[in-house]
This record gives sequence, C-alpha cells and structure tokens, in this order.
Amino acid sequence: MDHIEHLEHTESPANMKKQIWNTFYVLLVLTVVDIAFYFALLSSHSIYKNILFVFLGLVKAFYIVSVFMHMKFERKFLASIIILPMLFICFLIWLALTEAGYTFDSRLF
Amino acid sequence: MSAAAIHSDDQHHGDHGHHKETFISKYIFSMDHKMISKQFLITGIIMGTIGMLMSLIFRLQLAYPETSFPIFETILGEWGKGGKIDPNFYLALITIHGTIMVFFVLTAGLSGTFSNLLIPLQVGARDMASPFLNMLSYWFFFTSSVLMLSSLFVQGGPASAGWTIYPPLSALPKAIPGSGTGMTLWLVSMIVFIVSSLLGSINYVATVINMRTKGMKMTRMPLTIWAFLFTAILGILSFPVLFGGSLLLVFDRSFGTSFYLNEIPADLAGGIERVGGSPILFQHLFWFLGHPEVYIILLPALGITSEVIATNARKPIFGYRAMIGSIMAIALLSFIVWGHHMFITGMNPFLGSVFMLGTLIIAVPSAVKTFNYLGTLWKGNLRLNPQMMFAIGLVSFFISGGLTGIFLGNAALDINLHDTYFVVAHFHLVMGSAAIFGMICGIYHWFPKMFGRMMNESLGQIHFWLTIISAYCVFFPMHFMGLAGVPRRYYAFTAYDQFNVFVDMNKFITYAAFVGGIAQFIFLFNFFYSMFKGKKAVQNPWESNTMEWTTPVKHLHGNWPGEIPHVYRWPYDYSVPGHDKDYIPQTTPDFGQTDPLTEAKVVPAEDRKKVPTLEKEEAVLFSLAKRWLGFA
Amino acid sequence: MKHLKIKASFVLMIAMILFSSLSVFAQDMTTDAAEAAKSTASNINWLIAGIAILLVFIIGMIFDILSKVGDVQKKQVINWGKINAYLALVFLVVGLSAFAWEMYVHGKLTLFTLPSASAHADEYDNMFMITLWLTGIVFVITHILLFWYTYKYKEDKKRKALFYPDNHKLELLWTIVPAFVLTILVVRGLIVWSNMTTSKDKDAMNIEVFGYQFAWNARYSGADNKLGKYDFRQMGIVNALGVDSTKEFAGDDVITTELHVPVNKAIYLHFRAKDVIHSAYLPHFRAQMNVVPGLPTKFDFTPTLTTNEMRVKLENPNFDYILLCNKICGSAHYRMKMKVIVDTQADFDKWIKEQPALTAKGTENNSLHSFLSKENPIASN
Amino acid sequence: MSNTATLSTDNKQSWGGGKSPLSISYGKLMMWIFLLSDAFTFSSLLVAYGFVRFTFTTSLPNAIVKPFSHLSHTFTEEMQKAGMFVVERWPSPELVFNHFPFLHGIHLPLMFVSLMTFILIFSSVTMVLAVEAGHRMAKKEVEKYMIWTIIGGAAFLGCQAWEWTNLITEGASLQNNPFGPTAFAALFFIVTGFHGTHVLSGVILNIIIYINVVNDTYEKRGHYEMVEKVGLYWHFVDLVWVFVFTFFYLI
Repeated sequence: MDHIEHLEHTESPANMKKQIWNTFYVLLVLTVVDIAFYFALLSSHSIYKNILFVFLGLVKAFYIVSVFMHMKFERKFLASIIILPMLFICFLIWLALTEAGYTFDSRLF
Repeated sequence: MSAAAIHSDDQHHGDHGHHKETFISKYIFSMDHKMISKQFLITGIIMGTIGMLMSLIFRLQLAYPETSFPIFETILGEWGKGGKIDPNFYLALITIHGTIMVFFVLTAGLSGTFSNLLIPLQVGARDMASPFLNMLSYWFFFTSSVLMLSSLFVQGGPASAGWTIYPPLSALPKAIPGSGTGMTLWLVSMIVFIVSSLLGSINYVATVINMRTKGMKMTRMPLTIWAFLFTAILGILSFPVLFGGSLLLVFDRSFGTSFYLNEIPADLAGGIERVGGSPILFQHLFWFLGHPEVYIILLPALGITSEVIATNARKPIFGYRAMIGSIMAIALLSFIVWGHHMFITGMNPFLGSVFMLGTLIIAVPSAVKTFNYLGTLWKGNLRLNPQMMFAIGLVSFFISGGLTGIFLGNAALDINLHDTYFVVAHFHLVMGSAAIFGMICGIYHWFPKMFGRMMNESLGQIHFWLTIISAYCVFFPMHFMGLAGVPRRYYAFTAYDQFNVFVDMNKFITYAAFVGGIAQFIFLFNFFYSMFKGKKAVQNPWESNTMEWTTPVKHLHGNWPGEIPHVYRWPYDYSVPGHDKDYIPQTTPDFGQTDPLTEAKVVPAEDRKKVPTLEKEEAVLFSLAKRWLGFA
Repeated sequence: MKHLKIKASFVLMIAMILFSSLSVFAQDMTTDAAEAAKSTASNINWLIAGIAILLVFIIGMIFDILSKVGDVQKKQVINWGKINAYLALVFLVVGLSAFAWEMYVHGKLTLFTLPSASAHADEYDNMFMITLWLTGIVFVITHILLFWYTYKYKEDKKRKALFYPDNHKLELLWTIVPAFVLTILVVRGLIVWSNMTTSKDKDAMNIEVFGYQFAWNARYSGADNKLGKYDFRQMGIVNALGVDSTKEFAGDDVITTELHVPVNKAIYLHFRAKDVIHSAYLPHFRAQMNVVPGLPTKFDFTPTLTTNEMRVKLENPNFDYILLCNKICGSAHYRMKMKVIVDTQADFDKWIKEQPALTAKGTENNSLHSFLSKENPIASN
Repeated sequence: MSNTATLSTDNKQSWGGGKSPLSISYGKLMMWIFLLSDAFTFSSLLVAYGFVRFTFTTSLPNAIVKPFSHLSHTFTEEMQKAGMFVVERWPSPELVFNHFPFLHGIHLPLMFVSLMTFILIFSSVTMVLAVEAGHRMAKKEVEKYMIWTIIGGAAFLGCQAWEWTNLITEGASLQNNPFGPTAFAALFFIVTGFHGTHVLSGVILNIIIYINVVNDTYEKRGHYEMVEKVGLYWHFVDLVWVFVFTFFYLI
C-alpha cells in the first residue's frame, strides 16, 4: 500500500479526445478505401490484392490496438508480450496455407 | 505497489479474515490457493488411480489375449462378456487412459496443484491475483473430470478414437460405437477443461508478473516459478487453438458440416454427404495444442526437480540462467514443431523437413537441462530422501525418453517407427514416467507444506525403487517391440505370426505393470495415512531457501501473519562458503543490503556475479532470449 | 495410532492377496485341460506376484518398526541415504547389464536384423544405426554419471557441498556439442527424408491401395499404367472402390485382395480410404503412409527380395511380407492386414494375367461382384 | 536471521508486495492475457477458414453484375447458371452479400457490411470516450458514452441477425449453400456466430458496467478501471471484426 502507481497519462483530456476522433476518421477512411479497392480491383485476381487487403486490415488493427486499446501508452514490454506470440499465429497461417495448397494439388492429380 | 491495494474494495480481497469461514467456503468453494491446490491434487490422484487401473486392465488383455478372466464380466458387464474385453472397449480404455493421464493428471493434477500452491508462496503473495477465478478454475476442472468419467457409462461407451481423436473416426458415430454420446461428452469435457486451464493460467501469469514481494526480481525467482510461468503461457497460447478445433469438430459431428471430412458417402455420415474438408486440418489444430501440451506437462516437473535437486544436493542449481534460458527456448520451440506427430499423415514433405529441423533443435535446450542437473549433483552433499530419489529418477527417464525422441523427431526414421510401440515407450518414459515422477517428487517435497505433516520415509523409498524398476521394466522392452514393427493400439497380436516372439515380453511387461501399480498403492496408503497420522512437520523440514518455508506450518488465509517478508537474494544460496549453515533463506538480508529496492547500489560483489543486476527486468529477459534463441 | 496403521496395512495386504489369488482362481476356472500345462506357468507367475506383494509389505513393516525403534532410541537405525547410495550403484550396474542384454537378445527380434527388403532400406538402417550409436553412447555416459554421483556424493554430515553455481565455458560446451551432433543428424536425416519422399522413377508401377473398415484392396492400373478415376458416391456393396469401369483408364484396372509386386521394380503406391483414416504400414520395406479419406497420399519403394528369397534367407517357410493398419480405425483395427507377395517379374506377370480386369467379362463387372460377395467377416461383426 | 523473526511482526493484514513491472494492475493484465488467448481462438477458426478455402479454386472475377443493377428474386439461380456459384469454386463475396434492408431487389454489394463495420467502429469510439471520461471521473459523460456503446452493440447484433436471416432464407445453412461449397456457409455462420457471441457478451458486460456506473459503484471505488477493462474487451471484438470483414467479405 506504500505507493500506488497510476497509469502514466501523457495526454491531456482534450488532446486525448482529439486523438480518439482522429483515429476514428482514419478507420473510417480505411474502411472506405477497402471497399473502393474492392470494386476497383474487382476483375483482378492477383495475390497482391489479398496482400493489400490484409495490409489495410493490419493498419486498422494497429490503430485500434494502439489508440483505442491504449497500447501506445503502455510499457513497451507489455506490448511485446502481447504482440510477439502473434508470430506463432503467423507460422500457423503460413503452414496452413502451404498445407492447403499441397492438399489442393494432390487432389488434382 | 500492491496491485491488489488499488482494489481494496474488491470483494475477495478486502474481507480476508473478517468473516467467519463456513465449511463450504473453507473446504468446498474455497478461494484460498492452498486449499485449491489440495483439491487439485486429490482430484488428480483419484483420476490418476482410475487411469492406472485402466492401464492394468488392458495390460492384462495384451498379456493374455486368448484367456478369459471372469472378473472382467463382473466389473465391466456388457464390455467384458465371457471374461474377454470387447475390442471396442479396449480402444475406449486406451483413449480414456490417455486423456485422463495427459489432461487430468499431468496437466491439472501436476501444474494445477503446484502452480496453485507454490506461485503465491514462492513469490511472496497473499493469494492469487484473482482468488475467485482460481476457485472457478478448480470447479471447471472438477466438472470436466466428472463429465469425462460419466462418459464411461453412456450408451456405446466412452470416446474410443484414441486420445488424439482424429476425425473422421471421431466424427462418424457409425465408424465406432464410442463416437456417439461418448465422444460428445469427451468434447464437452475438454471444452470445460480448456476454460479451467485458461482461468488458471491467466491467474498464474498475472500473479507471477504483478504480485511478487519486494526484492523478488524475476531473476530471483525459483526455477519452479519460471517453469510454471512458461507452462501457463504455453497453456494460454495453445489451448484456445484446440478450443477452435474442437468447436469445429462438434459442428462436424452434430450439425452436418464437413470441415474435417471429405468424400464421405452419405450412408456413413448420418445421411449427409460430406465433402470439402480435410482431416489434416484437425490434426494441425490438435497438435498445435498437442505438442506444447507435452511441455505443459513436462516443464512443471522439470521445475520441481530443479528445486528439489538443488535443495537436497545442498548446492546451488548449476547454471541458473542457462536453466531459465532453456525453459524459454523449449517453450518457444514447442510451438513450431508440432508437425513431427504428422510426418506420415500425408503432410507436405517440405513441411516435414521444417518440422524435423525444429524438433531436433529442441534436443539442445533439453540436453543443457540434463547436463545442468548432472552439474548440480557433482560434488554435492546429496540427501537421498524420497523426493530426491524421484528427482534423480526423473532425470534418468528424461534422458532415456529424450534420446529416443531423437529417433522420432527424424522424419525419415519416423516412417517406420510412427505409431509403433517405440512411440509408446518414448512418450511414456519422457512425459509419462518423468512427469509422474516430477509430480510425486513434488508431493513428497511439499507434503509438509500442504498438510503440515511428514510422509513416511521408508514407504517412500520402497515406493521409489519399485516404481522406477517397474517403469523401466514396462517401457524399456517396448522399444524392441516397436523396432520389430509392432503397432500400438492393437487389441491383440494373435493375427500376426511374426509378433508371436513377443508373447513372453508382453507378459513380462504386464507383471512389471502390476508391480508398478501395487507400488502406487503403497504411495496412496502413505499419502492418505500421513495426511491424518503422519509425523508433525517442522517449519522448514528440508532446510530450503525458498519463501514458502517461512510461512507458518498451520495454514493461514493470506499466508504470512505479518508483513510479507522481503527477498534479498536468489533462492539457491546453499553451502555458501563462509557461512556456518549450509543454506541461507531468500529472506535473509545480506550485509549492507537492508533495502532490496535500492540494493542495486549496495549489492556486494559476489552477489552481483551470481544474479544479473540489469536495471530493468525486461532487459534481462531480452538478453537471455537473445542469447538462447540464437540457436533457432 | 500404531494399531490402526498395522490394521490398515493388513487390510490392504489381504485385499491384494485376495485379488491376486482370485485372478489365479479365475484363470484356473477358464483354462481347459489342453491348456493346463501352459497355464501352470502363468499361475506360478501369479503366485510370485502374490508373494512379491507380501514381501513388499513385510519389508515395509520391518522398516516401519526400525524407524519406530529409531524414534525411541533417538538415533537413526536405518540410514536411507546410505542404502540408496548403494542401491543406486546396484541399479546402475544391473540396469546397464540389462540394457546390454536386451540390446543383444531382443535386438535380434527387430527388423534391423532382417535382410533389407527394399531399395531404400539400407539408407534407412544406416541412419538408424548412426542415431542409435550416438544416443546409446550418451545414454550410457549420462546414466553412469547420474548414478555414480548419487553414490559418490551421498550425504556426509562432515562435508559441505561445493558452492559452484555457474561455469559459462562448460555450459557453452554442452550447448555447442549437442548442437553440433544434432546438426549432423539433421542434415543426414533431411537427405534421407527427401530421398524417401520424392519419387525418382517415372515408370514406376502405379498401384492403388484402398483401405476400409476393416480390410485392404489393391487396384492395379493395368497395361496403361494409369489408374481410372473413381467417384466416392458410387462406393457401395457392388462397387466397393467406386471405380466406374467405363471411364478412361479404368477398364483394364484389376482389383485384388493381395498385394503382389514384382521384385526390383519401382512401385508407386497411391492410397485411398473409404471411411476413416488408416495407415498402410509395410514394416519390412520401411514404408508407411496414412490412408486418409478425401486426401490422396502416396509412397514409392522398390522391393529387392522376393518372398521366396526372404523365406530361404530366414529359413522360415511361413514368412510373408505384410501390410498392416497402423492408425486406430475401429474395433477390428488389430486384424486389418493384407498379405504382400514379392514375385519375380515372370511370376508376377503370370499372376496378374489370372486376375480379371474390370471390363474383361463384358459390361457387368462380375469379377468384382464375386469378389465382394465374400463379405468381410469382420464388417458383419 | 532466523525464519521466525520475520513471522513475529505485527499482525496487520497488509497486502504488501513488490512493484508491478508493467505498471498496470493485475486486472488489466489478466484482461490482456485473456484477449491474447481469445485472439488465438479466433485465429484458429480463421486458419481453418483459410485452409478450407485454399483447397478450393478461387472465385471467378465478377464481370456480369454491376452495382445498382436490379436483381431478380432468382438472382442466386442465375448466378448458378452463369457458373459463378458452383460447388468446386469459392463464391465471389459481393455476389453473396448484396442485400440491404428496405432496398429489396437492388444489387448493393458489401454496402450493408460496410454499415455494420461503421456501427462497430463507432461504438468502439464511444467506448474509448467513456474510458477517457472515466479517467477524469466524469460520471455523467461515462454514462452518456456507455449508453451509446450499448446502442451501437445492439445495433450491430441486429444487423447481423438481419443478414443471417437473409442468407438463411436464400437457402444457406450449415449443411447447404446455394452459393458454392458448403464449407463457405458453414464457416461464415460459425465465425460470424462466434464473433456475434462475443459481441453479445460484450453488450451484456456493458450493461452491467452501465448499471454500476449509474449506481456510483466506481465513484465510490475511486476509479473507473472496470470501464477500462471492459473497454479492452470491446475493442478486441472490434479488432476481430476487422479481420472477419477482411477475410470473409473482401478476399
């Protein structure tokens, strides 16, 4: 009970509010961009299109996590605790897709 | 700062010791971590006994495939008609034996018991971060055990697709009787179990990170805590994937989807033709849990062993940082090697190579651990009490079973060894026997802390020698059966002339298993007898350094009657030269080191050498990680 | 208090003896006269088990009494530290000799003592032996150290343990050496693995192995060496494999219940399952692959010894290669096997000619019908 | 120093302890860890989706139907005839998700899901504003924003229910899928259903928190950390939706 630590709030309330709304606009624009890209690239079927969408999704995720979920203001170590395990998921995704591709191939022949 | 202090108004923290405890709040819905750990332990022991008796039943079948035992008809009824076990029930037995042993005994019974008991006591906390969730964790576990056992009594029998429940066998009720209600109960029980495990693990991690007492730096934590921390992390990251996988399997079974099924005609699959899925998908999702699960089982056992060996060798654990590093490396690598269970399942051979590489790399941190144990024993002053003997036995099993892992991790060799008795021998030695030894070792060591009484030493020693001899007699010959191509999960080998040479061996294994089973009854007798009638324990019976031995023998809600003692040193100050006693508890201040928080400035030179004194703990972690993961 | 303990252990002991003698009795009741001679041996074993239990409890009680005596006399009567140290030594010696004995005696029962029956078996066995030697040496050395230390450094009240928490050089050494050894194993293993999983021979003979609960079929691709397409919807009682004989490549396919393969010819096995996952395990050829419904899997190998040659070499006229199911698949999993016969090319050609092709007898695939009418004894179980 | 010395200090029940290395309370830490594990659950479902999808041929690029072009009630059958909806081929999402409430018969691809996304993002913003107000101990503002968040969550659930109903009336179910492979509909229902369950529990949690705020529970406690914790959960639900949106509707 000796010393209670509160979260370190570097931002003043007005500033914080502004930041929240800015993030909201960014997310809104990104969603619109998503849809726009979807229709612009409707006839294409390249893997880069998928990469583009995943990238846009990751950008949105970054904004949600860093501002809405306050990750930007937490210790870096907490951020790494949460982010680093995602590498396992990346491995799982890579593996599942490779494996699914192999399954697709072996079913063809 | 005490994190809990913020929440002084939180129900379960504020009112410790203020209200009178009823029987129910003290013994049944207890929120005290010590009571919860006892509940975990006793449930685990009961489940373990059931699992062991099952193994004896099917060992009898394997030794005497042609003989009928009328006793089976008496105890098994429908499943033991004419004194012979039904082949379907044989499969059910091995399935439930595997499930119970892996999840209910070695996951919940081992890590649940000792994480609960030791984490708050060894890091110096009043209780878990959230005692309420902790209680829920136990009761979810209890519910799931009951569900699992109740599946023994349903129509069609319990799940019988092996503990790995590969679909389509587990997804098509027509394929095997056990894939009916029994399988559904298995899945429900497992989902409840996953919830329990998550609640527990989240609590453990939060407690270790946030609730340590003053001076208990990360680098001063006993290796048990390190092991429990990483076990909990493994559980948090891997169990959800099984949850997702089981969810999809539930849908495949009950709602006509086909995530794991392809080209299954309608008449086999409940009237709906199943196309479009892949059984391999389930295997990936399952083993994404399944392999970390092996280390969820093994790491706590290794942590307990580290503590017991150091205490009873009266010598600091050799290479404390290397031990932490290898725990971290094992934990990390365990997530990227699960495919070695699947080399010949029709997986992409390229991925086979990737997984083979990762698997064999795990041998390096494991080897480091083994050699560090040997280094700790060297020139020690070994007190060969039962827990020390079990710890030594664990190291022996860890070596024997670990080395055969090098065969199985090799994709090429796995072609001929996959699913043979070689595999059975391997995992029973390295994660069955070794982890059970870790658990028993922990029970002997912390029994005085849990129950305030001592266990009988002589019975413990007899238990040890019978167990290690019988375990080796059971599992060592199995390697040779595996090398001769004898497949596992066979009800009998009578259909194969070439396996006739192993008839005698099978009988021998069964006798050894019975000896082992009897030895466990000695232990059970010792355990329950000592609980009530054992010698009264003194406060620090093993002259150990760690913090749990500074709490009073009689349990106290909140653990320490006064202020929580501060920690001034690492936990392995045994036989420090220049001290008259051969142990210095962590709570003993050093010369010139009164305040642990400012100690970085006044720490004596010798202490600085032992314990890294980087300013931030994360820096230590990163440097360790960098050093040890450089191999990956 | 003391009485209770003795009473409790007696109850337990009696229960144990009752259990063991019951089992003996049970066995006596069931074994018929013809097997009487055989069962006496096992009965004696049961008696031994009973006696062993008794002994354990007697020993336990002796120790208990001794420790009680020690409590009264205020000095230790039994020093488990010392006993264990010596027992550890005994365990080490006996254990290692048992290990050696097993390697020698039971090692002879393994596949590795048989002549290698497929082209890649030598490479496989070689890899196995390298791993065995490396791990065997580590096993022996570490166990000698472990139990020798247990003996050597047993507790001595006068001695103090050496305070020796760290030695970076030593730790680095025993990190690098295993890493180095494992690198060798990994590299070799990867080479063997890629050799075994990549098909080298383009002209390999295509054979489909079809697994279902609880038997195997083989489908030969016939003269065109191409397997006809199948449709899982047509798998039924009449057409178990779901092969439409009118389709391309399918007409000359041959379905059998035994797997005959010519010697010294690359065999390309395609696996297919009807219901659940099976695993086609050919231990003598060091070949195994899971048979997954809806996922085509394959394995290729070249047999090098005919069944007859193997019989001569092993001096066992009953020897047969087998293909067995090695993935839990249901109640008769343990009986799900197929005979594999390696013939000379001439014998094989003769045999395959005798087998009816799918469309050999006109539009109806009678052969298939007759073959399937022999209903699987297990499936009807 | 002997062990007993430490025990003989005064008997006051204090929760002493070291510092929190991450400078967050254990409650928030536990919420973070829970979210991490929940992320793995969703990932496993999405990985299953990716796996199944990769074993099918990718969808044909749509060159037939343009947005706002009228669609008849037999749209699905027409697409089936046109070879856009076949069993071997993953369907193109804009042909499946093309309805909008009250605007029957107009081909409005992905408009409705954009609206849903907007609603969820908006409720996320109000949630974070509530959290921010909680830091300032502004009870009235917390109340206001919590209400908005609950409305947003409920609206999202309503939208999802409408979309489900729509798809089900078109014949999609766990075992059936008029748009192509059965796995498409099954995965869609399971993943969005699982996400919807999370939203539902989030709304319930929000309601509980709102009641507590109104009852001054947090005012008395001296901090609004509970709002923050539930806020974390709510944002996580939003985060998951970003990926569900990307994988199911865009790719």
